[in-house]
Amino acid sequence: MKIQIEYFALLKEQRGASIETIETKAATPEILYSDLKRQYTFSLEPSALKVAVNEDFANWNHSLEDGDTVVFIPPVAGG
Amino acid sequence: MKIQIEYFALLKEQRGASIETIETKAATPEILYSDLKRQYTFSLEPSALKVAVNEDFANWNHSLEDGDTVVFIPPVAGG
Amino acid sequence: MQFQITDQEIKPESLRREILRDVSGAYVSFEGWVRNHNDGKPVNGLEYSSYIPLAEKEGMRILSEAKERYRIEAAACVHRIGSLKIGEIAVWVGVSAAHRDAAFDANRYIIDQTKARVPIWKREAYLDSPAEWVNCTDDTPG
Amino acid sequence: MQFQITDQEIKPESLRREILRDVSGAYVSFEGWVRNHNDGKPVNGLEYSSYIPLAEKEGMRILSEAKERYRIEAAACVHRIGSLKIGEIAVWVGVSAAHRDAAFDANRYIIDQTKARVPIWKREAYLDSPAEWVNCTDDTPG
Repeated sequence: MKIQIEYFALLKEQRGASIETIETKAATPEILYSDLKRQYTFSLEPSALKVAVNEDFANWNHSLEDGDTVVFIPPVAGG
Repeated sequence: MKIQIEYFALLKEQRGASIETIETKAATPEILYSDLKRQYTFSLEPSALKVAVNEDFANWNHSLEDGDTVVFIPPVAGG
Repeated sequence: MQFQITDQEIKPESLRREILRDVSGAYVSFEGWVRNHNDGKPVNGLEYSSYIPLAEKEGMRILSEAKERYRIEAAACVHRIGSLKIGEIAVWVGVSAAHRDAAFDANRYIIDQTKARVPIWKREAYLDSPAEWVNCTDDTPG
Repeated sequence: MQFQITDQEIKPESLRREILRDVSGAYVSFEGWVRNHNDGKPVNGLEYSSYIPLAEKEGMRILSEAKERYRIEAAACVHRIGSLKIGEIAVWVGVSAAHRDAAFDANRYIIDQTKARVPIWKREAYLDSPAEWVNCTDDTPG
């Protein structure tokens, strides 16, 4: 299935891109991040992240569907 | 001795004046207020008041001297 | 550090500018506005008076205490006297600090202590009943 | 109630005007400014970025929670993104309420929750060392 991924902050820097659409078999954000982490050598552990699917927070074991947009949220630092 | 008294808020209203100089034998603000309370039927008990002598807070048993300025401070309500 | 009693309109923007600091990361301001009601009674407006020399002295003591207790960079308080209408600012407190903990705590300290200690009096004018000196309950009948 | 991410300069005066209410007696504002140092390191300036749709959703949830928890009349929060210089406002929170307890507590709640939950990231540029994403410690060597 096709998944759109948006990258922010440190992830964007390490990926070298802010958005991409990939073809993946990853059933959940957990599996997806694990794949991406290996591929792009992301330094952030999943325990440091939150995940959003289609513009709202989601669980790591949320079932991904074709066309979903996924965002991994690095530790926030507003203010 | 001569004592100048300034009145504020409810005391000013009940006295009908904001400032006066009186001739008194009252040795302390405590005695002075007791005299004035009787004379002008002030409604406020001394326990509800603070007292200032010469522009700073003072004790009720402070020794008054000729020329002192005394202010009895009704319950404050700033803000 | 400045504590001022004024009979002029309070202008938060210019007061705020005076406590801006490069080292500060946090700014907290408090404004006390004249409400349109108090204890359920509709309020028309109110009048503040003050024993000014003592008020400014006591106010400066409060600001000094705040500076001793909390790690703040700058603090100021201005209280208005005279006749105020609904929505006008009666009191303004501004604090800047490196961190927000100190800015919030110091601001709260200054307004609480100012209300409790500074010789300022408030007379509220109501729509349907006689004006009253707030806090000065008249216990003596007659 | 309004929670907004903006790339424009934050102007406290006009934001403040939007939460004035006749029933309110207390107004508390918080401003987060860019400091000239952090953890002892001199800061040149910084850059904020945000995942805006989620940030504004989560921000509105925080404002709703504040309204449920505290007796407030109005609340708003604006967070800036993009490049900021020292002394510029990164975030503004304003709350009005009948009484100051609620105004202080709600304001504090909103800024604390915003910092903890809203997807906004800060990259600090230092004078003497490489820029860093605040909070994102990079544990992996290489």
